[in-house]
Amino acid sequence: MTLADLAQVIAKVVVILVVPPFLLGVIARTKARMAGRVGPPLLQPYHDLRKLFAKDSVLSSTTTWVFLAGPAVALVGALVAAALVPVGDGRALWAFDGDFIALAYVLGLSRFFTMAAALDTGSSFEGMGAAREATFACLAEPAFILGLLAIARATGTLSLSSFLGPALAHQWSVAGASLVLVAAGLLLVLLAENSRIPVDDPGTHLELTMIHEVMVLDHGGPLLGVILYGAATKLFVFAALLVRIVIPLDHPAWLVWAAFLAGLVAVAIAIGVIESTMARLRLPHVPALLLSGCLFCALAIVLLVR
Amino acid sequence: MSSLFDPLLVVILLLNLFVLGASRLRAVIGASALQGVCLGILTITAHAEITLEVIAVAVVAVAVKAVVIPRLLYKAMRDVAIVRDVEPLIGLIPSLVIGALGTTFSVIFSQTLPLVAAQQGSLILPSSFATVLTGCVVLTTRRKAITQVVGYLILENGIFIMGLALLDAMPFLVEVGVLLDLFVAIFVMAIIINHVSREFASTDAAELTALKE
Amino acid sequence: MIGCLIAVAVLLASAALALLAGRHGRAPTVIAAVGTAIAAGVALPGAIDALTGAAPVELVVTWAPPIDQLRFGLDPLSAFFVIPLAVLGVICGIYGAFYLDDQRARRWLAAPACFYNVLVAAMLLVLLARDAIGLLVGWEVMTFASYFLVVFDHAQLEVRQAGWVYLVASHLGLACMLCSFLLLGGHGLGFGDMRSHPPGGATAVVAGVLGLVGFGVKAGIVPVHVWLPEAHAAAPSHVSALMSGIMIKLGLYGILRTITFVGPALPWGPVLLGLGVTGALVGIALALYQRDLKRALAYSSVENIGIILIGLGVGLWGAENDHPAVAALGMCGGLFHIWSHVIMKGLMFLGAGSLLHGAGTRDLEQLGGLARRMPRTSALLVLGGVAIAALPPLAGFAGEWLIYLGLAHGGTEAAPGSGLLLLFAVAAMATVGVMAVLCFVRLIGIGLLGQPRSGAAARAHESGGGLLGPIAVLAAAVIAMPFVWPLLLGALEPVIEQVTLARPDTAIVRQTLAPIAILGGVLWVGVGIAMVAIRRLVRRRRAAETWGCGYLAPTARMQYSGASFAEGIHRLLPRLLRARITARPSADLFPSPGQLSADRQDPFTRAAYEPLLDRGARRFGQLRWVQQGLLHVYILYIVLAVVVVVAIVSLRDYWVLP
Amino acid sequence: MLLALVVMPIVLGALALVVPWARVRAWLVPAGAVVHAALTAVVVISPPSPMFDRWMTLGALGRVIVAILSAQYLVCSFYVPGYLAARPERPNRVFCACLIALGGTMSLVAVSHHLGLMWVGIETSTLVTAPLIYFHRTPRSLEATWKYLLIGSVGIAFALYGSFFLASAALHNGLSTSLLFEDMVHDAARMSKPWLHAAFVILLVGYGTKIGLAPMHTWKPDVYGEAPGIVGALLAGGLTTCAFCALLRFVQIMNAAGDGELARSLLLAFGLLSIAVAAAFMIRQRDVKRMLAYSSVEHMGIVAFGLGIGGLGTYGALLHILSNSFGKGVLFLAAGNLHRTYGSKLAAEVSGAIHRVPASACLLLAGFFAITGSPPFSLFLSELTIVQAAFRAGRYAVAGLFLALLATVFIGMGAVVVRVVQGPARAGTKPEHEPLLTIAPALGCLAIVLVLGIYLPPWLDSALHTAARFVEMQS
Repeated sequence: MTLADLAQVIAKVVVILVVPPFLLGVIARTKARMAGRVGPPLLQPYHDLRKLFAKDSVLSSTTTWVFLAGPAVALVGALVAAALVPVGDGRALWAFDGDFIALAYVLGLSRFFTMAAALDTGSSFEGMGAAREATFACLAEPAFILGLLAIARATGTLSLSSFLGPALAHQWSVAGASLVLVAAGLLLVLLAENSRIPVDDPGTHLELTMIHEVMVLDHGGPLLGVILYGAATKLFVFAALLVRIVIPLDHPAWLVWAAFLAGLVAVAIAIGVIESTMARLRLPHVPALLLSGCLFCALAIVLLVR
Repeated sequence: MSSLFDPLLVVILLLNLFVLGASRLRAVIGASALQGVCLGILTITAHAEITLEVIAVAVVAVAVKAVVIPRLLYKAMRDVAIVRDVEPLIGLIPSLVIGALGTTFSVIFSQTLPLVAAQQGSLILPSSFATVLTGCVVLTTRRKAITQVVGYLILENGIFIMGLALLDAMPFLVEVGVLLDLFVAIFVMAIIINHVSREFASTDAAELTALKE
Repeated sequence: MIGCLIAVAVLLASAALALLAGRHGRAPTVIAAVGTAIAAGVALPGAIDALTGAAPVELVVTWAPPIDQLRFGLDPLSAFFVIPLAVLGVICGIYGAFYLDDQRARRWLAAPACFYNVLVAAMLLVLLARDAIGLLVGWEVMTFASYFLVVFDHAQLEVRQAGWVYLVASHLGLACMLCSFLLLGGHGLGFGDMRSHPPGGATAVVAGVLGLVGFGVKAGIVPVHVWLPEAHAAAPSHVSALMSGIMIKLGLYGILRTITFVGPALPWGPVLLGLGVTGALVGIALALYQRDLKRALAYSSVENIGIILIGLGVGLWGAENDHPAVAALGMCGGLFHIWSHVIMKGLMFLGAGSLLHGAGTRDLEQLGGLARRMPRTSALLVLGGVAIAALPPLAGFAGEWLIYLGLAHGGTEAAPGSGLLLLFAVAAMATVGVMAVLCFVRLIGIGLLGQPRSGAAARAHESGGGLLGPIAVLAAAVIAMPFVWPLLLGALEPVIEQVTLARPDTAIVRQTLAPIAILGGVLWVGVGIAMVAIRRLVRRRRAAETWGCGYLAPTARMQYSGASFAEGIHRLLPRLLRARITARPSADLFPSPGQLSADRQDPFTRAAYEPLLDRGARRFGQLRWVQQGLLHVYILYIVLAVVVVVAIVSLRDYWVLP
Repeated sequence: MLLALVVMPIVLGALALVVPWARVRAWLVPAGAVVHAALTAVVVISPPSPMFDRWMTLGALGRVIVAILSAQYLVCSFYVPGYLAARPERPNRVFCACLIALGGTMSLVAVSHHLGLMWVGIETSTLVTAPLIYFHRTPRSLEATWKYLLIGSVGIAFALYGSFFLASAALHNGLSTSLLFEDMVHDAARMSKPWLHAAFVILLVGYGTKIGLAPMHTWKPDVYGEAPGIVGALLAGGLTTCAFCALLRFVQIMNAAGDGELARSLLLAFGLLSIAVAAAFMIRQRDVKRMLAYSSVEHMGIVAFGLGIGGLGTYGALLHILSNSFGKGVLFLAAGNLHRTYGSKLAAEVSGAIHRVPASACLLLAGFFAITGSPPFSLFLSELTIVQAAFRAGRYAVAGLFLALLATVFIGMGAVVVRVVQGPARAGTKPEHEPLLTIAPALGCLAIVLVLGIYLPPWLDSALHTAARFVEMQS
């Protein structure tokens, strides 16, 4: 392992650990600008986190260790997932055949504990949130897997780092249409998994309409901080995937890095634009949206398998 | 094989039709008894040389079929004090028709079976089949328990006619055993009839339908 | 081999002893448990040898006619099932001794103790048998023993019905198996004869299908799974664990055997794959909204059988279309999942039993708040839940992972047609996986967490070591397995070779498993650190009520119920699979009491089997007019019989004879 | 020696008529059974020389049949004292006498090698059983007796008629008409075909009425439903066996005449019809004992089916006769106990028997599993052999139909048995005392079925095979 590689690894770790909250800041700023406000500083999320970690915590007398495990596992899951996605120069920290499936399951683990923690409080609102999260996940997951399978089939490889690379770049030239479909599908998945408009509204404070926010209603102080950080990381993961799908460059390194970071910001801005231009869907309509995501990816596969 | 043979069989056939047509119980029983007598005579006339064995079979047959069983039945009738009518499930005319058809069928069927020279053209088989069928008709279309017994008796008569055809083949013991069994069967039936009448206050077998699905 | 036969003898002897011990306190249950322990000790070494390369042995005992010969043997395929049977058998046996103990005053425990050992013995016999007769006999004894265990609480109507459904289903299954074997056994019913003289063409196909159906009933393959949820819910928990853990796997054993007899006459790969996908989707969909904890677990068994079938199916597909890598991955995945499901489902059912023991009900809506009152049981159940939702880093994941990769490899390399199907199978498995997460979050979150939903749950008490010990053992296995899988690979090779007739190259499997082991390690360490850190972060804490969003007096009844939790996904299910809900909302201005009831009966029973059987019974009922007690008519039947048959025969003679 | 087998019980029966003490009479039955069994053992082990110029001979078939009869009679007879002790109010003079005599008349069928004599045996056993059925002296039992007697007699009459046909079949080619089976088998090939065929059909229907093959089975549910359990056991286990012995003689003659094919197809048809009818009437059957009656019809059908398949099937059929006679013992005796305890035999009124009469309930359940051909009971072996024979013969369709019907029967019968045995006990039901004598015989039958299922002694097997070959004319 040469020094350059080591530098690369360190750089990636730093990016994974540092960048995510920044994306939240970008989104917030974008939304503010779209609304004609100045908006919070880009680094506001870091301040929020510091503040939250400094707080005392209030734990419900109903809760058990599961309540604490929720945030913990959520964060760990998100970080491990981040280690599996190609970052920076297009190689993940850790790549192996089928890692995209592993990624889905690791996120599944954190989902499991987030929902369990929500139910642990015995509050009907959090139960509601958990139920919605689970229900929508049932539709988002197949879309996610189908989308990545489409690319895997197209490139004939089974590891993110390898199929989000030059092979894919070639595919853009021959099967661009189906890859657009995949990108669209995965964008929908990103919005759903990170509880963004039009699926969910992180900004609202009306419990009945929320999904993710209401799930963590009872988590306060440091726990909430952990959750926010985990959520940001998860957003980072999906954003990174999307970026690598759209920009599958692999050399020169500096260009790839630049493109990657720029892409992340672009994704964040895109999310902000979507959030400020679209209204949140009524819950009964969300499944249709996610289902269409699945159909995009399925269609993409059908087109690619020829 | 005397000249008396076929006429007697014809008489038996006629008696069958009479049984099917008769509406009085006594008449039916009487007819069956008369058939028994005819069978007795047939037993003797059926054979060239008349041995003791033949005589014995004839005597026992007449005794059982023409004397003992009719008496039993008359007694049962008296004890039970039942209506003296036959009360068929289907009308007398239809049963007559069935009887006639049965007789024809018997004649046809007997043609399909090869016969030994001795029986060529004789009425033995047809009349046997016809009598058996008559017995069956009586068994299946007459309400009263007693009439069913009579029907059974006629059925046995038909079988007995068949037995005549092979009396040489049928050793004495079997013949008598057969008669004895017949007798015991009827005897037991008569006893049952009495019970039936006591339990059900009538011997209408069509009313014995407590046991069913 | 000999050891296994001795084990059978030991089990039967201990069963008899338990029966003789009769009412003497705990004697029967203890004797039975000891019997299972000894049997396991005797049986395991031989089985392990058979898996680690010892030549398969066959023992022929000349026996009384008309059987003439009893053939017993132990080859890798049998040994692969003997090992989990022995292990789970002894664990559940010990558990059962304590589980039934509180019934000692009211019930006669000799019977269940005896039947339990008979059941284990019969299953062992099924695995050892080397001819159809032995297998069928063992199979039927197994069915009856388990039936009597299922109807242990036959005072309750639903238990009786469950047992009855089970009995009928098994009997019909047995009929199919019998036909299949008789079709295959043209040259004798020994396995050797069947393998050496595979029938050709249609016979083979029919035999294969019949075998699939017959064994599939026991395995719980959709749509012949209907007995499974009923029986598993009704049975005492240690029996449910044994049945769901290993008995239904014997159905898979039978199917694999049938495959070795029928050979490639049937396209086994696609067939099993299709059945597997259907089973997995239907099973998990039905498990989602069950109200009875054990019913939900039973349906999850249906799902897992489906996943195993997917694995075996893709493996066989790979073997048929020479994709060695796919074959190895699929078969290994399927076989691994068999073992891990044995452990996980054992863990879940035993845990459910402990829950039932403590809280006295299986009804999800009556449980809740048990994580505080039964902390150990709850912790074990959470572990089991994570494992059986097939999440890393626990036992359930590895098997599915291999199957995923088998499918993915096949899907990316195969020709368009089958490739597309395999890729969609991956998507289906992904859906199943996330639905499983939902299902078990629901069971755990509603059943264990939150506030107690009933007085019974509020008064619940933790179970003793007798119950928790066996569960803990299984939990340890659940944790350890992902790390030992790579070591066990060698044991699978002979099994796979026996089924696919080709030595698999497990190199690719090994290298596929490696990252999973690492991932498991990473996750454990990460979560460990995170938990410690979090505990430090929340050192400065105070307790308060759960925030009611401004509502000041929240009660336990306001919690999200199991039904409401599943409601969202329930809407998305196809109508056939939904529960039948009859609602009478309060209509008028001043709300009157409303009503809502959900019939969660198995949709296949409701839609197909019950109507069918009812119609049949009614048809038969219409025949009763032939027997109305009229003597005349009865005699008429006889006369007609004579006349008609004589007529027929004489006409025949008239034509036939010269 | 053979004569003793027949005469001893009849004499003992006559003795029972004059014995004044009821208890002693009751005990005469097992006593007679023991003696009879001893005699049977002697003649079976060392077949004695024929008597009355070969009218009485113990052939390969007779040996098996008489052994089955005697053994089943022995086991069941011990039920009688216990049963009669439970019904002290009933006069048992005629009952015991007829019961004992029945043993003799049944053996007469088995040992007689003469057409007429065998017929006499069947007829007398019919007559002797009539009073047994009428034991309860209720209107229902009376009706049952009347129907039994009349239908039975009609059947018997046809049997006689058929015998005459057979005689004429022999007569018509000028053959000797000694009516001895040996001679007829010897001359069979040269008999007149039309007569022979007609004779076989009529005999099949006639003796089929005694066997209880559909559609001649109609008396069975009524009789088995109303007669005491022990009588049901002896009728379903013993008398049907005799009737089948009679039928087998004619099957043998047909085989000898080279018309085995015709005989087999007829038997197959009647067998399947019987199973189907039984299955139809077992579904949702309300009355436990009637259900057992239909089960008997079904098993007669199975035997007929086995004979209809022929070859290995004939062996299976004989084995099935053996197993069935004991299996029916278990069921009828257990059902009798339940009937006596609950005063009802309607499934609606009898439930939770396991709590009230555990032993009988378990016996009923075990008997159900045994009779439905579940391993490890011997009926499994016999039915398996029959099905296997059908498959070997390549008759997949009939075999499949056969299995489907058996499955239907299992469902129909099981539903009733399960409802009767299981279920909640009525409030305050204590396990009642069940006298050993009412349990042991059923247990004995069950044990025999179980043992034969696990280990069929080779000598028994070879005896059955000899009998089968004897019937099949392959010796």
